[in-house]
Parts: sequence; C-alpha cells; structure tokens
Amino acid sequence: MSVKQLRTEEMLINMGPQHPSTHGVCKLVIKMDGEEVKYIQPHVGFLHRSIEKIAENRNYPQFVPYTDRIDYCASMNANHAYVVAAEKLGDVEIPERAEYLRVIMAELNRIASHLVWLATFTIDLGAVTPFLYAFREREDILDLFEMTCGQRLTYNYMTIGGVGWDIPKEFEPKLRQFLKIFPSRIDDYEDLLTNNPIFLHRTKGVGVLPKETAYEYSVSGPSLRGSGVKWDIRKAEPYSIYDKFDFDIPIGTEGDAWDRYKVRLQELRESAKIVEQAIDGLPGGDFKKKVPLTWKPPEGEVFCRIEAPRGEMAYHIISDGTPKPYRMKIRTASFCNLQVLPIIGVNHMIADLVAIFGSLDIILPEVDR
Amino acid sequence: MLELRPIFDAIGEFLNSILPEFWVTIVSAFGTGAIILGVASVFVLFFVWWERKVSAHMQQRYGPMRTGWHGWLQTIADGVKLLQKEDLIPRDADKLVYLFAPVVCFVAAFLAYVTIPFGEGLIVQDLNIGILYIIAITTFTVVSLLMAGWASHNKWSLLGGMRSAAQIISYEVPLSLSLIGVIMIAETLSMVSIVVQQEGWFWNWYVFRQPLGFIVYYIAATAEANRTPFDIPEAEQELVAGYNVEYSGMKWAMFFFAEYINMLTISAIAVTLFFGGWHAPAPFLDFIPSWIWFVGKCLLSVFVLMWFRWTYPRVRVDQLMAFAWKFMLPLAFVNIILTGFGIYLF
Amino acid sequence: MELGVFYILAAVIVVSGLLVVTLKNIFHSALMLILCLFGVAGIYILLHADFLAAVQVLLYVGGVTILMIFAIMVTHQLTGKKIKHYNEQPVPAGLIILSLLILLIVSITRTAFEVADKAEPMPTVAVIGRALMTDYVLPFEVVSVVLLVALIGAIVIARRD
Amino acid sequence: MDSESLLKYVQEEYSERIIGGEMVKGVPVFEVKPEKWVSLCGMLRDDSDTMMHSVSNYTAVDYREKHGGFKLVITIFSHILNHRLTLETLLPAKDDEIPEIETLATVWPTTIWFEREHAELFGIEFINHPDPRHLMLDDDWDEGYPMRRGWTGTDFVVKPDK
Repeated sequence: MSVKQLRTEEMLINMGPQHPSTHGVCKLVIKMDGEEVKYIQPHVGFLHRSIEKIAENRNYPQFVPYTDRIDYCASMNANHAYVVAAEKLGDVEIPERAEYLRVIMAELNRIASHLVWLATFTIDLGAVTPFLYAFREREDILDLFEMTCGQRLTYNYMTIGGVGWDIPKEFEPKLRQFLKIFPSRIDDYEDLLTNNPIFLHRTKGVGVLPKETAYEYSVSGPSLRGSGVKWDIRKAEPYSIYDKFDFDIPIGTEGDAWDRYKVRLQELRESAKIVEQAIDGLPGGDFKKKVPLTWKPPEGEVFCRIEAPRGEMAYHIISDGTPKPYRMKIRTASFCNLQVLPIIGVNHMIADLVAIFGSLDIILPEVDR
Repeated sequence: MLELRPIFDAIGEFLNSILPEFWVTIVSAFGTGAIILGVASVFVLFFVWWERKVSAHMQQRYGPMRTGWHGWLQTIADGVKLLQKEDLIPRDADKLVYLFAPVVCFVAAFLAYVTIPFGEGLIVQDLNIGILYIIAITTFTVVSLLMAGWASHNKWSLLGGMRSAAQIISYEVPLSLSLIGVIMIAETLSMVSIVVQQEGWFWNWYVFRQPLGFIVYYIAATAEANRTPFDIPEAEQELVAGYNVEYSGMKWAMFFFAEYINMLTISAIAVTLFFGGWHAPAPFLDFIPSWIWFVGKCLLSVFVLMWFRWTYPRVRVDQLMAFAWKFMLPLAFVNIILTGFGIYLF
Repeated sequence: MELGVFYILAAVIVVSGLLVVTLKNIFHSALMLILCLFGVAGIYILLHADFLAAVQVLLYVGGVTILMIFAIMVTHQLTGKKIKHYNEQPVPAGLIILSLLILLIVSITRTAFEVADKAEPMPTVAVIGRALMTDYVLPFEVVSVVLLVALIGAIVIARRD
Repeated sequence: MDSESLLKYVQEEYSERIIGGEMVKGVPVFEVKPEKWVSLCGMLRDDSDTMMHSVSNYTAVDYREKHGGFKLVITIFSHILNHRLTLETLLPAKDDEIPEIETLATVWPTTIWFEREHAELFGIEFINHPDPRHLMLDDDWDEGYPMRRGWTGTDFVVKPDK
C-alpha cells in the first residue's frame, strides 16, 4: 500500500435537493476536506415555474396571485412590489386608506417573515425550541391576515388600485393586543439566544460578508445591513407612504451571522413600531379604486423596487399598451444573496455552512421564480 | 415493605429447590436478562412519550394528545408503525455490517445494566470493578455507530460515524477521569459499596464532596450519549441524520432505543456515584422503598437531560473537541488533585 | 462449565484472529480485531483478572481499534471494497513467523504450568495500583514517556503538510 | 446626485459611448453602444462621481419584432450616493439568431447568474462568461429558448433515463 493511497482526500457531497437545511429545494455541491468545506456550487432551478413567462399571458390584475407564489413567506411584500410598480406604470392614484392598509400588512408580513427566518435559523443551529416560539407569534399575524383576506399563506390581498378587502372590526383590537405583547416576546427570544454562549460561538465570526463583497454581489436587505451598510429602500427611495413613519435602520458592524441575526431582531421591533404608527394614523374613506380586469396601462416601461423582508424586490414591467405586459422581469433579493454563499461559505465547517445559509435568509421560490 | 429483594430471593430459593445448580445459573441469567430488557423497554417507552411531552410543554404546545390519555399510547403506536415499515437495505451497503450495527448498539446499551444497583440488593452482579466495567462496555456503542456509518455507504453516514468516533473517544477521557475523585474517596470500584458509603442524610452524597467531578461527568456523559448540545454525530440539520440516515423500521428503532437506554444509563451512574443511589435524602424517609428513590432520581436526571436538549443550540464539531480537551480534561485533572489534597488533609 | 466457556472463547479468538489476516476488506478486519480482543478479555475474566479484562476492553476496543477504524474512514482510498492484501516479501515474513512459532512452542512446552487452587477471586485493582506505584514505578513512567514521545511524533508528522 | 444632474453628467462625460439618454419616470435611461457596453459599465462603477457599485436589476427583452433584436437593460445604483440609472443596449438578431455580447461578470460578479439566466431563456451568448452552464433549466434542455416571444412550450414528456 503506497503513501498516495493513504492520503486523505476531498469528499464531494451533494447537499440537497432534499436536505433539511437548504430551505426548500436547492442543491449545494460541496467539496469537503474532513469537516471543512473547500468549495461550494449552488444548483438552483428546481422550483422554476417561469412566472415571468406566465406574466406575459395574463392581464395585469390577474397576475397578483402569481406574485404570492414568488415569496411564500412574505406574500404581502411581493404583492406590494407588484402593485406599486403597476400603479406607477399606469399612474394610478390610490386612496390613502389603502396605502395605510398596505403598509400595515407589509410590515406585519415582514415580521412574520423574519419570525420564520428566526425559527429556521435557530433550528439550523440545532435549537428547536425558539422555532416554536417564533411560530407562536407568527400564528397571531396569520390570524390577522386570515381575518382580513381569508388566506394564511398566499394572500392575494393587494390589488392594482388599492387593497382587496377592508379590515374587519375585530382586526384593530387584536392587532393592538399583538403589538402590546410582541416586544416582550422578542425579549424572550433574546433571552434564549442572544446571551447563550453556544449561540454566540456558533454565529460570531461565521460567514463574514465584507461590505465590498456585498456591493459586488448586490446583496440587499438585512444581510447587507448586517455588513454595516445603512441602506434601506424604505428610507433611500421611499415608496408608498413610508416617508410618513418614524423608524430606524439597524445595522451591524462585522457582517457575520451574528450581525445579521441582530439586525433582523431589531427590524422586528422597528416594523412593530411602523405598524403601530400606521394603525394610529389609519384614515377613513375608500380602500380601493376600481381598476377593470382589462386595465390597459399606457405604453412604456417602469422599474420599481421595494424593500422586502429579504431585501430588494423589484419589478421591471414593459407595457405595449395591451392588457397584458410585454415583458416582466422580477428581481428578487434571494437571487443575488444566494450568489454570495460560495464566497463567504468556504473554509468553514459544514455546520457553519448551514448556519451561513440560514443567516442569509434564502428562500428558493424567490430564486427560481 | 415494598422492597423487591425478598421476592427475588424467594424465586431464587424456589429455583434452587427444583433444579440442579447448573440450570439455576442458566435460568437466572436468562431471567434477569429478560427482566432488565422488559424494565428498560418500559422505561424507553415512557421516556419517548415523556420527552415529547416535556419538549411540547417547553414549546408551549401539547404534544401527543389523541392516542390514549394525553397520548400515552403514542409510543406504542409508533412502535407498531415501525414494525410494519419496509426494512430497506441500500444497494451498495455492506450488508452484514449494516445488519449487525444496530444489534451491537442495542446489546452494548444493555450490557451496562449488569452492575447498576436499582435498589437495595437489586443488582445483577456486584463486580469488583463495577465503574470500570461500565466505562469499558459503553465504548461498544461507538463501534456500532462506526459500523453503521461505514456500512451504509452514504457520505453523510460516514461523516456521522467519523464524528461520533472522534467525539466519544475525546469525551471518554474526561468522563473516566471525572469518576476517579469518587473512587479515591470511596476506595472501591464496586457500585454497591459506593452507594453504601453514601448512607444517611443527603449531605453524605458524593455530589457535595465532588461537585467539580459531577459537573465534568454530567457534561461528558451528555456528550457520550449524543444528546444536544453535543448531538453532532446525528445533527439533523447538517448531516441529515448522521450514521442512521439509511436505517428504517426496526433497525432504526434499535438505535433509537439504545439512545434512550444510554440516557437512563448515564443517569443511573450519576445517581449511583453522586446522589446516594437508592438512599433516601433523609433517614426518616426510608419507609419509601429504595428502588423508588433510585428510579425517581434517575427520572429527575433524565428530565435535566431533556431540558438541555430543548434549550441549547448544537455546538460545532471543532468547538466540541476544543471543549473536551482544553476545558473538561484540565478540569478533571484539577478535580483529582483537589480530591487528593482533600483526602490528605482530612 | 468454565471449560466450556473457555473453548467457546478460544474458538472465537482463533477464528476472528484468522479472519483479521485473511479478510479482503480492511474495515472488516478491524471489526474482527475488536471481536478477537474482546474474546481475550473474556479469557481474562475466566482467570479472575477482571481489572485486566476491563482495561483490555477500554483501551483496545474503546481506544486503539476505534482509532484504527477512524483512520480507515478518513483515508478515502481504504473505504472502497477492493482493497487487496498482498505480500511483497513473503520469504522474510515467513521466516520471522516460523521463528516466532518455534519460540512460542518451545516456551510453552518448557514452562511448568502450576495449577492454582480454586482460590476465591480477589479484588485485584488495589494490588495492581500499589505495585505500579511502588515496585514498578520506573517501568511505568518509562512507558508513559514512550507514549508521550509517540504522541508528539504523531503530531509532528501529521502537521507536516 | 439627483436624477437631472446625473443625466446631464453621464451625457457629457460618456457621450462617445452612449447613443442617447432621456428621463423615464424620474430615472435616467441611456442607450449604450453594444461594443462599449462593458467599458461604460466599468467606468460608471469606478467613477467617483457615480460609484455605481451595485446592480439592482439586469434583464433582457425580446424586441426582435419592434427593434430587430434583443435589448439588455441593466439598472445600477450607488448605496453611497443614493442614485440610480438604467442602461440599455440593443443586440441585433433576427429569428433564431443568437446574438453575442461581452460578459459583464468582470464588472459586477452578481451579473453571472443573471447572464446565465438570459443565456438559457433568451438565447443570448455572453462571451468570456466564467460559468456558462444552465441556471434554471435542465442541463440537457434542448427545447429552445422559453422566454423568447412566440415560444409556446413543448409537449413536455418525461424522458426515460439513458
């Protein structure tokens, strides 16, 4: 037996498509030297439904339900991005109440989405209990959504010209009660995780994303803010009525998984603040402006982006004056954020790779569309 | 009063009166084996249900509620399901090793019960080397995990097997050393003698003379039993399920069974060596049978292990190693030195 | 009954020992080695050397062979099933084995085995411990130093790349 | 920089690289010469007055009927200066032709995946692309380019493993 035969070798492993920590169907081809990951190549497209092609064959208002399916954890935000873009394309003025309702729903959905992230991230690190704690609060939000639009996952709530339904009477007391207990629940998560030495060891210095790399790969959302970039489209290019609310943009310093965790936890508090301001200032009046099914925007194109829970979500719609879009490009945050994984994930243990994947908050239908 | 010893003595006398000596040995060996198997199985069934309930209540949910009162039949229902499941063997698996791995794991988990005193006089064989025997025999578990990891012909399994080997070898050292303090004070390796020395009030328990030793033991034992936060060999989120990823049906159940048995084993050792074994915390509580005290203490310890599992995240494999060699091992040595000074001074 | 147990253990040791050297798969060989060493521990128990038996299992099964298996797993080439045992120098190996065999036979036949009385098994741990710390303290420490040197050497070799 | 001055600035500084620029819904949009596509992008990234170091969106549009080719549209922005602009370039192509253009991956690595997507869905070849595999579609996809207009889909049949 020669020395060459005894040499340790890199092991090629398919992590996914069926793997508990790839958050959907993503395949990571990784090369491992012992426990250390030396090379990562993501394979996506397992969920490709060609929503952009579908868009070319649907009327504008008909397309809203499809946007739900782009990001099933934050359907409201995906709705919001689409309707804002479409309204900008057709210069549709919408009632103020609709704007407020949209903001309330979008921010609630941001909270729900971050809670799902928190849940899955902690479960990636092996802690199961915070998972259910986070889902407990998400349940309250889903109850609010169900009360409003009858759906718990894909809401189809926002329409071009407003929102589909007004909120019922019992919505506001329930929301206020939720807002009252929610900060203490965030404190619960922090008690469980923030000061836990194992959690600290698993996240500090893991998957450091430098600012420059984040720029190059167009990383957006909390993952970018974790690297210390104060960039939030709600502040930088205010859409809807976000300029009316007072909230902070939390940022990190090092750009590691810990910073991304802290930023998201802080965003939970900020979003709750926005929701509180919005429900306080909710005006009366109409909640929707009638837009016909065969709505025809003028010829032209529009590019509009919003801050979704995972980062920048943008719609580039090109209209040729017919009721159907000529071309619709959907830019999603996870698509760009996932690209950075092979850069920041190498030379880490496989357990860290899972943590980094989790901390980036990738959602695969958003990547594949 | 409700002590079980007289019952077993009566059975022994009865056997002696009707059978020759050779057959008495055989029958009693198989009989005790069957009793231990039965009792341990009941414990495992209970633990599985209990862990579900404990985790559920820690996570603000109910856990199983439908099968039986508060779901107590759930584990049995699961067992029936597992029995019916198709028994898959991967095509490229090393069949013989693959088949034997769960058996070795199962047997190794039970072998430790030879020297555990469940109550006053309730011990299969009070070996002179009691503790050493248990430490030695539990290493067979790691052999089985290696066999499973290697034979499954799956890279995740292989990684899990390697991790478990590295982990258990590392934690074996502080585990063994942490018990030396107790052995030094007790001046014996026999489990029964150690328990007898802790008679009386609860401050006679060795945990009050060996707090450091107990802490090191308990952490190392958690790691030996592959419980969170040290469950890296199976780490569902990283290695899918580690060494048992390819196992299904009853083979998988045997690994599962062994894990819960090991949980009881490490609790029983902790109770025997540090918490006075079958003794009541105060002499006036002696009217309660000894085996109830022992089982009660074990259950409390198992509950603490479950509490760990449902609270902590999992550590990383290199952190696990560093913790074993850089923290636990020195602590175990410090404990031995302190114990030595203590014995010299008092 | 003891004789029966002895023959069973002896059969296990001999068969597993033979399999260690004849099996084509190095992983199986390692497993057989564990069985063999476990059988030897059984013999120790028969001889009332219970401490030795426990140490045998603890060190050889729990430590040495597991490390061997670990090394087999890490070296990717060995995890395949096509490992062949082959001898590059059969003649010197045969000579050494032959001389060893002769040595063993001579020493076995020349020793006068005294049959001990049926003495009760004694706690051996304290005796062994005392002997190691008084009469045999020098060999004990020398062995420790040798092991330490081996450990450092292994680390140095492993660190080279 | 606000949009008006950005429009003016780019028109003046890079006049030889662009065909024209205009304001569309408050955002400057420039038509770029295809051969200057990569160099202009690199300059806009490195210019300390524009600092376009991030890509917001990168898309391809099938304009074969209207303009006789494919358009690449990239929206770039600066986190620091908080402005954005859109660049467009037309790649002439008729019918089943596959137009070619230099890859942008050297300027912004994030465009690697965007270009992989455009390559497989639109049939645009990116020269010197570092990773020219399919992104969304199967590796052995040979049913045409789905995002091209007029592609109506194929009767999808599950092929048996070879």
